[in-house]
Amino acid sequence: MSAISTPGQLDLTGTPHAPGSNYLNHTRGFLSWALTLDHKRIGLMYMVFVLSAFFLGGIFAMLLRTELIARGPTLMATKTEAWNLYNHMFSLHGAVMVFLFIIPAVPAILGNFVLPMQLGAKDVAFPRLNLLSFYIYVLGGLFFVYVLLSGVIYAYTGYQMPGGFGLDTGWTFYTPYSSSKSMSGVIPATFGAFILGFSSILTGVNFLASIHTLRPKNMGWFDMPLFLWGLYATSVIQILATPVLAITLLLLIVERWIGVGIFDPNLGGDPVLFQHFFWFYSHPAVYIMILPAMGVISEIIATFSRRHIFGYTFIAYSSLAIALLGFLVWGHHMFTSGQSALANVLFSLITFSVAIPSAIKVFNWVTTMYKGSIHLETPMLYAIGFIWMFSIGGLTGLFLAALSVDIHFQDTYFVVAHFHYVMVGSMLFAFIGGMNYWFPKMFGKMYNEKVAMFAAILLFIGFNLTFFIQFVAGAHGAPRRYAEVPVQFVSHHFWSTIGAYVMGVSLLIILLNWLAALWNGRPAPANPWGSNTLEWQTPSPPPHDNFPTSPVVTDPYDMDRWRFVSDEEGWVLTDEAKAAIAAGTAKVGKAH
Amino acid sequence: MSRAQAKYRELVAGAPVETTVAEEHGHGEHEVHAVPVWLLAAVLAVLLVLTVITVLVTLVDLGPLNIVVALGIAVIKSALVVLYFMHLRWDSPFNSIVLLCALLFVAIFLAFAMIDTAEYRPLVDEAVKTIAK
Amino acid sequence: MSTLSHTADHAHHGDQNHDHPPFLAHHFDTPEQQYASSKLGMWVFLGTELLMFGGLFCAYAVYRHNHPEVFEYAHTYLNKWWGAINTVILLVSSFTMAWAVRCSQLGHRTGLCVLLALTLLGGAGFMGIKAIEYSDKWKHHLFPGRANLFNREYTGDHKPDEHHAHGDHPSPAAPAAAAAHATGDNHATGDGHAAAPADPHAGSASHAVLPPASASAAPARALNPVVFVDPHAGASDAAKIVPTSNGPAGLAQGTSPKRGHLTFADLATRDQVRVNTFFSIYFIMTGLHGLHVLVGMGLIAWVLIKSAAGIFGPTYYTPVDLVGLYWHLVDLIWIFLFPLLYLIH
Amino acid sequence: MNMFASILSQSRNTTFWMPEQASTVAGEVDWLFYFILYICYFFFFLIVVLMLGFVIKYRKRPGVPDHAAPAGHSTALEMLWTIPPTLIVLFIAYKGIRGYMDMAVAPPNCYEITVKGQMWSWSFTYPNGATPAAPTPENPNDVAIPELHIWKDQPIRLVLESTDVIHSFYIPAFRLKKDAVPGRFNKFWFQATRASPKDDKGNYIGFPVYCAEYCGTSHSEMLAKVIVHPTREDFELWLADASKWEDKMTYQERGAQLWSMYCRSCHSVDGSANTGPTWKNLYGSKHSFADGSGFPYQSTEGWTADFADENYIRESIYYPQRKIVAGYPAGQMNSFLGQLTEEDVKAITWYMKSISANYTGALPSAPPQAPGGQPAPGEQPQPPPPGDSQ
Repeated sequence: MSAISTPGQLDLTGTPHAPGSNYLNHTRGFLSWALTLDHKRIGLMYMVFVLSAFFLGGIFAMLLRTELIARGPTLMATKTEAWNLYNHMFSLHGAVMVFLFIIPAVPAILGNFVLPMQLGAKDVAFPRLNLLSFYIYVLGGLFFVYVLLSGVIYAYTGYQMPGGFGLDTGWTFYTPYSSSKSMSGVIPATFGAFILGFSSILTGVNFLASIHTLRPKNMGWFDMPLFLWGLYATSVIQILATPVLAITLLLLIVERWIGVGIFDPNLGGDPVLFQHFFWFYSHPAVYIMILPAMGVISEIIATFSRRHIFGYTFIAYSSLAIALLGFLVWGHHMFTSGQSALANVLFSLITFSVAIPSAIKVFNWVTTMYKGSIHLETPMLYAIGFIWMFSIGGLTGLFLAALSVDIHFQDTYFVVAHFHYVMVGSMLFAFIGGMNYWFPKMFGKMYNEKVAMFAAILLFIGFNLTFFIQFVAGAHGAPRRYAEVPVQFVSHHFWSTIGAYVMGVSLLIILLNWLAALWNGRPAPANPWGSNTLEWQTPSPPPHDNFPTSPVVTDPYDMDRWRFVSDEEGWVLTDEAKAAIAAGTAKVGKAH
Repeated sequence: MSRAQAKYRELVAGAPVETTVAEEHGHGEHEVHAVPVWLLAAVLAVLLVLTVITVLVTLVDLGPLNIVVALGIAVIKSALVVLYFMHLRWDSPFNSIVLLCALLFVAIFLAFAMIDTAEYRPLVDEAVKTIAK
Repeated sequence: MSTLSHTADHAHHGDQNHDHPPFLAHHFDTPEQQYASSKLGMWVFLGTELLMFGGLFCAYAVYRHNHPEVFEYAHTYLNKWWGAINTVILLVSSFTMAWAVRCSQLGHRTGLCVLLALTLLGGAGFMGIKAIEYSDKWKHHLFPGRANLFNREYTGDHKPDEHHAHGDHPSPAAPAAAAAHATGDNHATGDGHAAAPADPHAGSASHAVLPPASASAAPARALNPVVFVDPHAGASDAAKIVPTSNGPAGLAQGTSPKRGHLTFADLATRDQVRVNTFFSIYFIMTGLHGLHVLVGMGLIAWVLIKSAAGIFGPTYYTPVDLVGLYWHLVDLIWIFLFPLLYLIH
Repeated sequence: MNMFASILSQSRNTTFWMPEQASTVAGEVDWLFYFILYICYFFFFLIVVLMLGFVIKYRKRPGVPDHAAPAGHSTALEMLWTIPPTLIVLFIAYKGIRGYMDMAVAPPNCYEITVKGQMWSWSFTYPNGATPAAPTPENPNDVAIPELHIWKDQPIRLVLESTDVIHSFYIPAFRLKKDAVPGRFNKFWFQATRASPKDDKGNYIGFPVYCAEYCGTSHSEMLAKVIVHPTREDFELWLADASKWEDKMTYQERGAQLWSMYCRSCHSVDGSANTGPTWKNLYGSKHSFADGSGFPYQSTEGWTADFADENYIRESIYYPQRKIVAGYPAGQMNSFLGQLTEEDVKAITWYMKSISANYTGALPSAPPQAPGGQPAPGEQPQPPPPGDSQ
């Protein structure tokens, strides 16, 4: 790890202290990582665990898609076994992906690593809380490991571990199936999700407090990078929604355990009330997944178009608007549940309002590219892919918000395709794009650009093959969560499964490419992309305290301050920018 | 000094000077606001009186107003606790926003869930009456 | 476009901060910044707590709105005087906590320690009374969930209405008398249940338990698997569900609940099987609240130990302040729980 | 590539996007669907063409210095892509709500059918009180698919109930779906506009019905069909015939039918493992119970069973939680009290006998004389099976 010696990238006042020392190597040993309070190290530890969860969820996805490749039992000998396997796989896939991957991925990995540096700060506001939330995350993850193991043990030995085996309720845990019928490990799984919720809450508290109190004096709210706006809006949702998930899951646990009768109709309870409880969290959770991803895309598009982001304030406000409106629309998951007509109408109307801020963002991104100077490097490919995916995912949301059309589409593959376009297509593309964007900063190494671009294109093809056809199947009425493929949908599912395999292969290539870069990538310059946010004003990888010299706060999208020198040196400040710093006249202020 | 602080000064005029200790650290913006004991005690007294009223009022049947009165008193009590015991009156306004936001979202959650369950209640009652025949 | 100073102030290095006090974390520039961050973080955390309890209040509100008689009947099993005493205890401990914060701000070490100890004592008192109440419910099989006396699957030998909390029925008895009753003859000390004269309808003063032998209807009831109770069913059917201690009157449908004197018999049959849910809600709400009290007591003890070392003063009292906020939140929630659970009428 | 061909070439009345239309609301739903679809096409192609156009036109060319335009912001432009989309979505919302109100408000003269969902089958009860059996599938290993019969141009109201978990009754051709939630009656109505076509043999081809709310292991086999008769007369003929299905069967045939309607999702009849014990050789067996006890079994009802006999089977159907067979979890089975009559239970018992090696006696050879009649009270179990092979 020697990137700090890359010369010339920062011609600022002061010199880096202890050359060669960075956050990866300034202390050594297991405990220096396990007990670290450094947000960058915590981010990397999150990365290891979150990517492991992603890998696991991906395996589940491959298994369930394989089960659907043809009619009849595919992976198992008998129908009952095959159906049970499928039901467990889709439930675990959903639960692991949602709670352990999508929700923490961008905030906990990229947010943790980047947020303090974009603020020019040394750490998040509460570093101990940050480490605690990491360990809470690991603890919650262990419960899911337990659920998985109990399922495997039951399948092979027939031994039932305490709490049930596997998970076959779907990630939504609808009562009364989850509370009184399912024999699977509902209690360990929901308790795991309950714990993960606290990890999410603590991260939200930490980020919100950091953005409020650690901003430099001369960085106003509207001088912040849009990634921070995305994280801020995400934190607001995490803080306001996640506690309700916690109490919901707690009530579900006691309902199943001792039968308290709040959700169980046999005891006078109301199963639809559970859906209100669940979706009050879980719909805003969708925006926990997508808002930070949108922030990443704003950064990437501005950087690689070499152009100031268009309509900064509109993008910033639209993040907040999405966060707040996202709380008022949960009932659109319940249009067919027997929810009252009044609630249906209200929720449908409000749901449409979320479309507007989302549309504003997309148009602003596209307009940013207009008359830019577009560098088609890997992160930019992902950003383009993101806009494609998000356009499809967002626009198909219109069908599902329209009350009469949604009655037809509810719980079909149309919904499955829609939310995969948003949560996987968009969010995953933003996440991998962001990983590629900040990878040089994290590890001080450059990955193989050609391989990365090839994998990006392959992932794009695989994804669209997998999920676009599901819109067609869903429109024709293919119900979701069906272990047996209805006859008329056999070919849809066949191609969808092929697409899933393509996705799997491309994700493996991406992972191997990163590992290869860690092994023998060329050293990364401090600013390989020419971005003007503060984290690029420090060596790659950064020193323990983030900045050897105080970074200069300017408009985060003032790309003209940087010029490209060479692959080795990356982008350096222009002479004008240096002169402005020396003269104390570097531009600060409104980003638009 | 903010307006709230100024009002507070008026309120405690005559109280010992120790209520405000200027920070020697930093940029001198931060001051310690120690709430005088008499004010805390007064708040406690009001809270206790309100508690007694809450209990006594159950002896009178006000019909549908029962719950309104009970919750009204609870809201007043909690407001006193928040404003004085929790210092929110003199605190950063953003902390008040945080609290109000939390309450607002609780209200949204409650309102939607209750409107909806009340609306579909007849379907449930019908089932309870009919099933098991 | 301003062109003022432009380096990130707090990016300075730890090594430059000669005046960094020991309590100031390296990534903060000033104690004010650290204090404001901590306070904001605490308020945000309190907001999440409110939302979490908000979920429970929502469950409560929906259930009470749908089954008002159930609540009106079941709450008579709670002793409102214990609830009132606990309210007073928590309010007083909140006061001592607020005073303790003041002492820490002014650097009054002794006062701080004494007041924190008093607060801790208040918490212990609260939990003690809660334990009395819980053990009383336990004794009478008013458990949460399936084991509850009112649950369809209940197999024990207790009966509705055989035990009433004291003083909850408006009666000529003066509140003071009832209060005396509550303190003097409480359930934890009262081991004389079995010995007390068995009069299930005796009203507020009696809390006797019928001898098990009289519970002959219990087995048939426990075995009845019918999902819904038919209010129009004949007496013999309903008897499987409803303990017969009330006689035929226990099956009266459409009897309008007599306010304040609601007995099990007054409930519609379909509501009788829902009474257990009140206790579930009661136990979950007060249980979660009690858990918060315990956590708060732990935090106060921790702050007390640090206070004794004398590290708090005008420049640094954040932990006391934050623990205080947490303690007041616990108080806040109880302020709502008390009328909602104990004072239904 | 017949895999693609089958996606593209849909049957007569379907399009690439939507299935056939067979109800009064389908046209309105499809209109809105296509309206939104064209809006989506427009915006998607606008965004993608612009984006890709910009990527090509403004891409960084080697050797040419960066040439980005200065910071941009245009309130007019922001308004342009805020206000028209707002108007469009408001219009869509309005149309969606209008369409929904048409679905929600039933006309007064509805014909009401009760739909009962349970894990994992549907059953339909008509106003005459009959619950017709599902047609026996040609292949005995296939799931019997129950049929909902209605007739064309008649408003039908379905009352949905569930005995266990949430199910959802979904008819794609009608564009309708509603959850069957335990503890309540959800209702919806429709009016079919197209009679079901017939196949070569003259049998109706029904419109498919799916369970659309995940409900456990065999969720994907919880299927049904809607048969739309062309006229009311045709429907009444069918109903009169179908209402008497029990009369035409021997006890064991009727028991087999009931098994496939209510029991097959948990109890196999070929010995294979499932949620509950298999029925093969169950009658006359002497299994042990989860609490460690076994036969002879003294019931609280006052009788004693030396083996799994009539009384024991009846109790297991009406009060399934009293005794749990060893190796199976408690709480899985709901009581069928009130759902299966004593006569039904008798039929099921005969069916169990017919598939048990422990029973070697004779089986009824003709339908019982007094169908639906109450059994004589206190009917004694059959003589113990010879051999008592367990």
